[in-house]
Amino acid sequence: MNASPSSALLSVSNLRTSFYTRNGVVRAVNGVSFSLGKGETLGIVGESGSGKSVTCYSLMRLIPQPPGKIESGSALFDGIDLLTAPEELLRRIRGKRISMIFQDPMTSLNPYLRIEDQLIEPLLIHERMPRAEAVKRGIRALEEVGVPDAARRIRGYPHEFSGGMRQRVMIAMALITRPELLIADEPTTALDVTVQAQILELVKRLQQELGMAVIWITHDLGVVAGFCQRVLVMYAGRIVESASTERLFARPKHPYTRALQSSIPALQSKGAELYTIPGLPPDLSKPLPGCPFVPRCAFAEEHCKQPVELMEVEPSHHSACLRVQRGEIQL
Amino acid sequence: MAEAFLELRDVKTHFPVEQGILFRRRLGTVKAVDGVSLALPKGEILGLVGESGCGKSTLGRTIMQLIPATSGEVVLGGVNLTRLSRTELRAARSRFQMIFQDPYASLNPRMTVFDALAEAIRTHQPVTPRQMPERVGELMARVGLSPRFVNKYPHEFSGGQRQRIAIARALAVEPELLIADEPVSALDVSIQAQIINLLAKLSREMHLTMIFISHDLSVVKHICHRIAVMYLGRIVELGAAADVFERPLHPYTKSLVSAVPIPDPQRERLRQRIVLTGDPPSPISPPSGCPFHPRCPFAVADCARIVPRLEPFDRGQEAACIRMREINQENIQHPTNGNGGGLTTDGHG
Amino acid sequence: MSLLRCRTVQCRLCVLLAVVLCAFPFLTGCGKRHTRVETGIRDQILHAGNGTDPQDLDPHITTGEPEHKILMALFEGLVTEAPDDLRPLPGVAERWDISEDGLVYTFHLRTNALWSNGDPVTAQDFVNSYHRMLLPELGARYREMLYPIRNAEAFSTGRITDFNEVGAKALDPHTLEITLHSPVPYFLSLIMHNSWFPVHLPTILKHGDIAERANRWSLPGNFVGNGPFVLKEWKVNSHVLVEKSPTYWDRDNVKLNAIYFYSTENVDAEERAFRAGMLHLTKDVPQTKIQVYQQNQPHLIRCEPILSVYFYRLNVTSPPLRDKRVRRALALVIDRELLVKHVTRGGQVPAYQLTPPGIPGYEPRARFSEDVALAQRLMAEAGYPNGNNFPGVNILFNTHEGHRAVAEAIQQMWMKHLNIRVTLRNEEWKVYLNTTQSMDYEVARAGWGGDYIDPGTFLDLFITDGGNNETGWSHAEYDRLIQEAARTGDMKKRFELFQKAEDILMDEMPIIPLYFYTRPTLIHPAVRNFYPTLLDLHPWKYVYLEPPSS
Amino acid sequence: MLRFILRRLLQTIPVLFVVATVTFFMLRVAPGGPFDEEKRIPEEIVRKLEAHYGLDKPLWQQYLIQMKNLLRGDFGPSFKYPKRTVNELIADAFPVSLELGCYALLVALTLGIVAGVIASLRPNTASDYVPMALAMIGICFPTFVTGPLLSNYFGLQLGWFNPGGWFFPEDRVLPALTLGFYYAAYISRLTRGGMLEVLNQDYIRTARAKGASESRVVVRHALKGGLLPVVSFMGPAAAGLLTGSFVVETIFNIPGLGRFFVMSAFNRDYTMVLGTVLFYATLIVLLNLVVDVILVWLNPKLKFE
Amino acid sequence: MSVAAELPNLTPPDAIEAEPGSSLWLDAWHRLAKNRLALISAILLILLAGACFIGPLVVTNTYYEQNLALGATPPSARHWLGTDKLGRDQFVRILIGGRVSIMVALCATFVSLTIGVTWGAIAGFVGGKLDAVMMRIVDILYSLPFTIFVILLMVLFKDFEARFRWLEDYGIPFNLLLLFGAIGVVEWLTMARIVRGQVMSLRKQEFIEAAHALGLRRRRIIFRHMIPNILGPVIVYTTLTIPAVMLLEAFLSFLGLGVQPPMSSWGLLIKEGAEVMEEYPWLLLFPGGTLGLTLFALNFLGDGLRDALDVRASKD
Repeated sequence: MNASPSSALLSVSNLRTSFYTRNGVVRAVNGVSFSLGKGETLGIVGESGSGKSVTCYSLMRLIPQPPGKIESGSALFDGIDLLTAPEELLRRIRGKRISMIFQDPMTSLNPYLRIEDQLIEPLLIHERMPRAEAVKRGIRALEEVGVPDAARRIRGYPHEFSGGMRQRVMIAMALITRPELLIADEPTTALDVTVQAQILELVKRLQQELGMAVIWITHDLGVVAGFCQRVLVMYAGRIVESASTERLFARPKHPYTRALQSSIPALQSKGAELYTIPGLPPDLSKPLPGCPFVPRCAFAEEHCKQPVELMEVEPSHHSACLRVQRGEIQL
Repeated sequence: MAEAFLELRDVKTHFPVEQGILFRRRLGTVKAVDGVSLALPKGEILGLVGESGCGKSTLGRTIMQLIPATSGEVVLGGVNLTRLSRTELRAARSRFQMIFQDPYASLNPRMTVFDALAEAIRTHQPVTPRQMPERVGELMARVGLSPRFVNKYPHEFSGGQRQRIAIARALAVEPELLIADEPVSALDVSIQAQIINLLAKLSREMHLTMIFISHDLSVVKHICHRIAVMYLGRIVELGAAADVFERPLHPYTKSLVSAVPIPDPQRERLRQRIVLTGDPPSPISPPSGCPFHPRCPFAVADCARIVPRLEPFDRGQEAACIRMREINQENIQHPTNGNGGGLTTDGHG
Repeated sequence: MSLLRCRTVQCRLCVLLAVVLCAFPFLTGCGKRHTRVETGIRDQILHAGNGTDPQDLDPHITTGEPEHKILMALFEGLVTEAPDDLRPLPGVAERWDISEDGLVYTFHLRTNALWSNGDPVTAQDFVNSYHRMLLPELGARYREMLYPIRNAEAFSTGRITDFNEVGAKALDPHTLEITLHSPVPYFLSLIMHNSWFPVHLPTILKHGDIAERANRWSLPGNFVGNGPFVLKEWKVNSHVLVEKSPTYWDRDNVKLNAIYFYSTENVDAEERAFRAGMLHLTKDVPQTKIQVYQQNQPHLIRCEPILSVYFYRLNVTSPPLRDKRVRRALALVIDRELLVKHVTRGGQVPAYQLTPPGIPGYEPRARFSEDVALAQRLMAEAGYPNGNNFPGVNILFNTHEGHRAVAEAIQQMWMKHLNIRVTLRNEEWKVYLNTTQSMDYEVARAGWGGDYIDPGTFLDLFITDGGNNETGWSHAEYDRLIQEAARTGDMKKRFELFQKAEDILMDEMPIIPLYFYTRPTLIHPAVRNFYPTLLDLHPWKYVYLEPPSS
Repeated sequence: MLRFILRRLLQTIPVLFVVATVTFFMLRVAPGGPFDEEKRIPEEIVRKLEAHYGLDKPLWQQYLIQMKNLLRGDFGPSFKYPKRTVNELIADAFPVSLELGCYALLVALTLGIVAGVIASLRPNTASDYVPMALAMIGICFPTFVTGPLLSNYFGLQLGWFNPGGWFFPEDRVLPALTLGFYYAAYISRLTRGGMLEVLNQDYIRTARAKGASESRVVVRHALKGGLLPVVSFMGPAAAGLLTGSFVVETIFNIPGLGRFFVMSAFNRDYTMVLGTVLFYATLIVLLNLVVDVILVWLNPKLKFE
Repeated sequence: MSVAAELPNLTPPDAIEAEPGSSLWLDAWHRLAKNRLALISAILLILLAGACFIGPLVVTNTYYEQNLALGATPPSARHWLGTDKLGRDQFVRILIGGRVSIMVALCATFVSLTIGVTWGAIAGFVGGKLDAVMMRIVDILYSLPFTIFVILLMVLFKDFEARFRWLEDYGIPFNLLLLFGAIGVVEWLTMARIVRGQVMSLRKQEFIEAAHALGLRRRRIIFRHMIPNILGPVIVYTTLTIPAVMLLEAFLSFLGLGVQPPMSSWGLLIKEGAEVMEEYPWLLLFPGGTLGLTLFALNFLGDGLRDALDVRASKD
C-alpha cells in the first residue's frame, strides 16, 4: 500500500463503490487506496469502465444514489472524511476546496444560463461575495484561462463557445475559488489534439501559480507523460500499478500498463500492424476472484487466477501482478 | 499517379447563417468547404486532418451526398454524383459508404445487429431471408465480431464493438469508397488501434478506397497513404503520410504535429511545442489572405493580403503557404528525428 | 416515508404546497357574512333563479318562459293576473266592457298609468304595439297570439296592408276597442301573455327601426316599460336586475325594492345556491333532490301541477304504427304510476288523456285505463301475437337525463309486456326538432305547455297539418270539432266539442300521454304572496319578503 | 424575431380563413336552424326572419357577405341574443374567462410544478408515487366531478365560499381550483418528465460539484430546462383555459366565454359560432406563438427559424 | 459508464449458436414480463377487459333489467355495486359500459398511433413547406367547432345507417362507428404535434444520417428508424389521453353519437353519477373507481412499456 505521507492532502483507503442495477451489482470501484500530497499531480489512467471516474465521483459524493452506493472506505481530506461528512460540510468543500472539471464541456455547462451566472456561482455560494465584485473576478478568471474578450463573452451562453473555450470556462469556474485540489475527469478527451495541448499547458501553468494538487483522469497514457508526477493505472475497478511517471514509462511493472503503452499509435512505427490488447474488459457484475486481467494477459499463467493485492515491487513502485511480484517476469 | 477513382473538383459547401435572438440578421454564409480539389486513385487511403470546425466532416458528408454541394463536382468512378436524381443516387449509394464518429449515436438503438446489417444488405442486394443469417454472420466475422451476438442491441456492446458493427454495416453493401469520419476519436486508446488495424486490413482485402477523417495526425499516419490537412474549408497541405507527419511544411501542420502528446515523460518535457492560441476563426468571416495568419507564428504582413495556393515542395508534398520555402529551409537541413517530436521553431510557444 | 424527512428540497416544496393550499380559505377573510337571502329579506330584494338565460327583453320578440317571467315585472298588460289563481284583474285597463256577441272588447284605461320615462300609457300605445307585433317584417314568432283580433292574420301575412282595417282602435287616449273575428271566451286570459304587452314606440324608434330585431331599446339604459319594476342590469349568462318603478301607478302596493333574476341553467348549481342562502326561489329542483327535500324540509319545497303534459308522439305514417290497435297497445301497457313514482319522482300526475286537469269547467272524460291484457289482445289482432313479426320501434328523445330515464323505463315496459324490440335514440335538441318535424321517427318524446288556460291550447295541436301536429295523423271529424269549438262563444258548448275531440284523439292514439308536469320549486319561507299557479306565473307586484315569525 | 413573429402571423391568415370557411359551411349544412323551437313557427315567419338576417340569399352570397364583415372584424348580431352583437358578447364574457383562466393557470402551474418537482427528485419512491397518484386522480376525475365536489364541500359543508356565482372576489377560488386541478395533473406529469431528464444532465453534476445546495440546483439549474415540456404544453392549454370551460362555467354559474362555445353551437347561433371559433383559433395561434417565443427565451440555444 | 456486457472472454470461439434475443417487440415483452408492476397492471387490464366482454354474458343480472320500485340502492349481496335510479344492477352496467369505453380507447389509441404518428413523423421529417402546410392543417382541425362537426357527421351519415344494420347483430351499432370516426378526427392532432417535435430532434442524429447514407427509402427511415425511437413519449401521451377520450365519449353521447340507452359507458356512468353524487355516491364512486383503476394500470403499463421498449434503459 501507498505509504501516506504526513503531508497528504487527500488520503483514500479501501474505497468500494457499487451500482445496483437490474442486471446485478456492478462493483465499479473495488478497494482503491491512494494518497495525494499538497501540490502534487496525480494521473489516473485506465480504459473506460475501469472505475477511474467513479473513484473521483465517489470522493465528491456525486454518484447518483441510488443506483450507486459507496460501500466502504474512507477519504480523508484535511482530516475530514469526505465519504461520511454531513452533506452541509461536504457542500462547503465542494467547489471551494476541491473543484472538478468534466469530460464533456458541451454538456457540463448549463445551456440555459449565462456564462457569468455559472462562473461566479462558486463565489456567491462559498464566499458570499457581492455580485458586482464576483463578476469582476469572473472576468479576470476568464482572462487568466485565455478567453479573449472576456468582459463581453462572460455575458454569452455556452452554445456560443467552442469546445475548447467551454473547457476553459469550466477550468476558470473550477479555479475561481482557488481550490486546494482539482479533479479533472478526462477533460481533453472530447477535444481536438490542438486544443488538448492548449488545455494541458493551461492547467500546468495555473497549477504552478496556485500550487494546487491535481488529479488528472485519462485513458491516454500520452497525456499524463508530460504532466503528472505520479500515475495510477486502473483496471476493472482496482489499481493495478502505481509509480512515478518516469518509472512507469521507463519500467512498467504490470502487463496491462505495458499493453496500454504499446497500443498508443504515436509510439508505433508506420505501416506495421498496431499493437492491440486482445479481448475486452471483464464484466464487473460478475465476481472476479483473481487478477482481472488474466484473460487478456500475454503473461498469464494458471496461478494468476488466485487473488492478488497491490504490492510495492520496487521503491514507491506498486504493482498488482502476481508474476511481477514473484519476480517471474520482467517487462 | 493512377487514374483517379474519386475526384473532387473545386467542391464548395456553403451554409447560409442567420442568427440573433431578438433581431434576425443574416450573418453571411459559412464557407464550410471552400474550393477543395482532390483526386484519389482506387485503393488509396487518404487522411483528412484538421481541427473541429475546419470543414473536414462537411467535406465527408458532401462527398457522401448527405449535404448538397454548393458548387463543384464529386465524380466517383466516372459518375458525377452531384448530378444524380434522388432515385439514381439511392441506387448509387452502394458504391460509397460512411462510418461515423460516435459509435453510440450512429447505430439505431432499437435495432439488433442482425436487423441493422440485414437492412443494409437487403438495400442493395436481393437476399432471401434464408440466406440472410449466413450473410450477416460473414459480415460480422469479417469485422471481428462473433456471430453469436447477432441478436444483441447496440447498447450491449462496448464502443469499439459498436464501431465494428458500424463498419460491418457500411461494408454490407460492398462499397468501393469508404469515408471514415473520425472513427476512433471517441474510443479508448487501446481500442483505437484495433479499429485502425481493422480498417487497414479491410482496405487491403477489399481494395477499398478510403478517406479517413481525424483531428489527430498520429492516428492517421499509420493507415493512410497520403494526408490532406484542412484549415477553414481549404486544404493547406497535402502529401505522403510519412512526409507530412515527419516533415510538415505548413505552419499549421507543424502545430498539429507538435500537439500530439508523446508518451514519454523525458522527451515530452524537453520538447518545445507550438501551442496555437485561440480557436480557428469563424468560417462566416474568415480572415483575409491566408486564413491561418492570425494564429501563425510565422505570419508576416503579406500573409494577410495574399491567398496562398497549394504549391508543390518536393516528393509530391504540397502546401499553401507563401513562406513555405523560407520557413522550411532549416528543416531540410536538419531533418527531424524520431516520431515527429523535436520540432524546433522560431521560439513562439 | 421520505416525505417525512424534512431537510431536502422536496420538503421545502411540500411546505410551499401546503402553504398555497392553506392560504386559499384565508383569502376570503373567513368572516361569517350575511347571506344574500338574509340581506334580501332586510332590504326587500328578491333573489330568484330564473332558469335559462333570457335572450331578449322585447316582449314582441321573446317566446320563452324565463323571459316572460321577467317581462311580467317590467310590463303590465290591459289586465293582470291575480297572484293566487291567475284570474283577470284590472291592469292598465281599469275596467272593460264585452259586447253581447263576445266580439267587441272595450277597455277603459286608467289615467295614472305611466311609462317609466313619465309618459302616460295610452290606448294608442296598445294599438301601436299590436301594429308592431303584427308587422310581417318583424317576424314575431308569437304573433298568432294576436290572431283573434279581426284581420290581424290578414295584416300580418300581408294580405291587407292598412292597419286601420285591423280590429284594434284607440277610441280616445284612454279607451281601447278590440274587435275579434270570432268569440274567444278565454280572451282576457289570453291578453295577459307578453305578446299583448304594450311597448313604448317612441323609445323603439329612437333606437332604430320599428321592425329591426336588433333594435337596442330593450337594453338597460334605453329601456322603457310600464310595469311595477324597471330594468336596471342585464348581464348575459348572469342575471337581470329590476328595481321598483317610481312611476308605476300602483307603486304603493309594490313591496319589493328589487328582484334579481339569475340565469340558472344548471339545476344542481341552482339548488346549491339555494342551500347556500343565495336564492329565495329556484326555477327547478334536481330530480333526485325532490324526495330528499320532501322528507327532510318539506317547508322549502313546492311541487305543484302546471298546465303541461308529457307525451309521446307516434308517427302514424310509419308501418307498424299505422294500425291504431298497435298505438293503443303501446299506450295501454305503460304503468304511469310506476313512472311518476320511481322515475320522474316529482309528484307528477299520470296522464290518461291529453289535457291537463285544472282547467276550470273542463273535466276531461276521455280517460283510458291501463290494461295489459287488452293491449296484448290488440297486438294479436293487429297481427303481432306476443310481439311476433313486429318490426320493432325506436323511441327518439332529445338528450336529457330525465327523458332518457323515461324512455328507458318505457322501453322496458314495452319489451316486457308486448315482447317487441324497442330501441332508443337520443339527439341533440335542434337535430331532434329537425327529425320530428321531418317525421323521421317512430316514437318521439314531446312536451307541451299551455300558453293560456284553455283546452284548445292542447287540442289544437293535432288538427290535420297543424304546425305542431308532427304525427301525420289526420281525422276529419276531429278537425271539424276543433274548428267548431273555435267559433263557439258559449263555454259549455265549446268544452263539449273539445270533449268529443279528445275522445277521438284518445281512441285513435296518435300520441301517448304519459304524465302531467309539476313545477318543483324551492322557496324560502320568507317569500310571501307566491302561490302555486297552473301556468307557473307569479305577478311580482304582490310578492314580498317577511321572515317567518317563529 | 420581429420577422419571425410577422411570418407566423402571416401564416395564420390562411388558417383563420380556412377555419372561417369550413365553419361557415359546416354550420349551414348542419340540421336545424337558429329559429327552430319546440313550438313551430309558421313557415312565412321563418322566411321573414331569414330575410331579416339575410339567410334567404344564395349561400355563396351569404358567404361573401360574412367574409366581408369578418374582414372588418364585425361578426354581426347574435341570433340568440338579438339585441347584442357577437363582438359585444365576446367582449363582455372574455374578461371573465380570462380572469378565471389566469387564476386557474396560477393554480395549475403552482401545484403542477411543485408536485412534479417533488416527484422528480426521488423517482420511484413514496415522494414520487404520492404526487403522481394524486395527479392521476386529477386526470380521472374531470371538472364535472371535482366542480360539484368542491362546491358541495367548501361551499356548503364548510361555508367558506359561495357555491357558485361570479360576484365577489372569493367566488374565483373554487372555479379556479376546479379548472386548475385538472391542468395541474398534466403539468405535474410533464414537469416530472422534464425534470428527470434535466436532473440526469452533466451540468447538474457540475452544479453539485460547485457546492450548490439541492434547492439551488433545482431552482437555478434544473427548473429552466425541466419546464420546457410544460411550456410547450401551455400553448393550447392556456388557450383552452383562457377561453373558459363550459362545464366549470355552468357548475359555478359564471358568465364566461366557455358557455358560448357550446351553447352557440347548440343554438345554431351562426354568427356567434363563427365569432367564438375564430376568436379561439386566433388565441391558439397567438398563444402558440407566445410559447415559441418563451421557448426561445428560455433556451438560448434555439433561434427563431 | 459503460459496462461491457456478458462478452466472450472465456467462451470457446467456435460457439456460433446465436445468443437469445429476437425482435424488438419480443424483447420488449421479455423485459415487460420482468416488470412486476407493469405485469400486474397488464393482467388487471386483461381481466377487466375480459370481465367487460364476457362478464355480462355470465352474470345473472342484466344491464337493462329494471326494478323501478327498487330504485337506487347501495351495494348489497344481490347487487354487488348497488343499483342505479331505475333499479338496474350497477355491476353489470359497469361491465357493459366497459365494452364501449374500451373500444373507444382502442379506437383513439389506434388513430393517434397510426394517423397521428405518421402525420407528425412525415411533417417533422420532411420539414420545410410540407411541414408548414401539414401543421397548419392540424391547426385548422384544432380550431374547428367540434360540436358542429359531430352533429354534421351524425346527420350526413344517417342515410348510411341502413346499410350497416347488420353490424348491430354483432353488437356494434352504426352510431358507434360514427363515434369512432369523430374521435378519429380529433384524437391524432396532439399526437402529431408531439411526434413532429420528437422527429425533428431525431432528424439530426447520426444513425439517421447513416440510414440516408445506406440509401434507404425515406419511408423506411421514418417507419423503421425514427418511429421506434419516439415510442417513449408516444406511449406516455397515449396513456394520458385514454381517460380523456373515455370522457369525451360521454359528451358525444350527449350529442347523440355514442351509445344509445340502455347501453352505457364509463363516461356516461360517471357523468350520471356526478349528478347524484350527494344522494347516491356509489353511482359515482364505482364507475369512477373503475376508470381510475384502469388509468392507474394503463399508466404503470405505459411506463413499463416505455422502459421495455427503451432497450438502452434495460441495462445500466
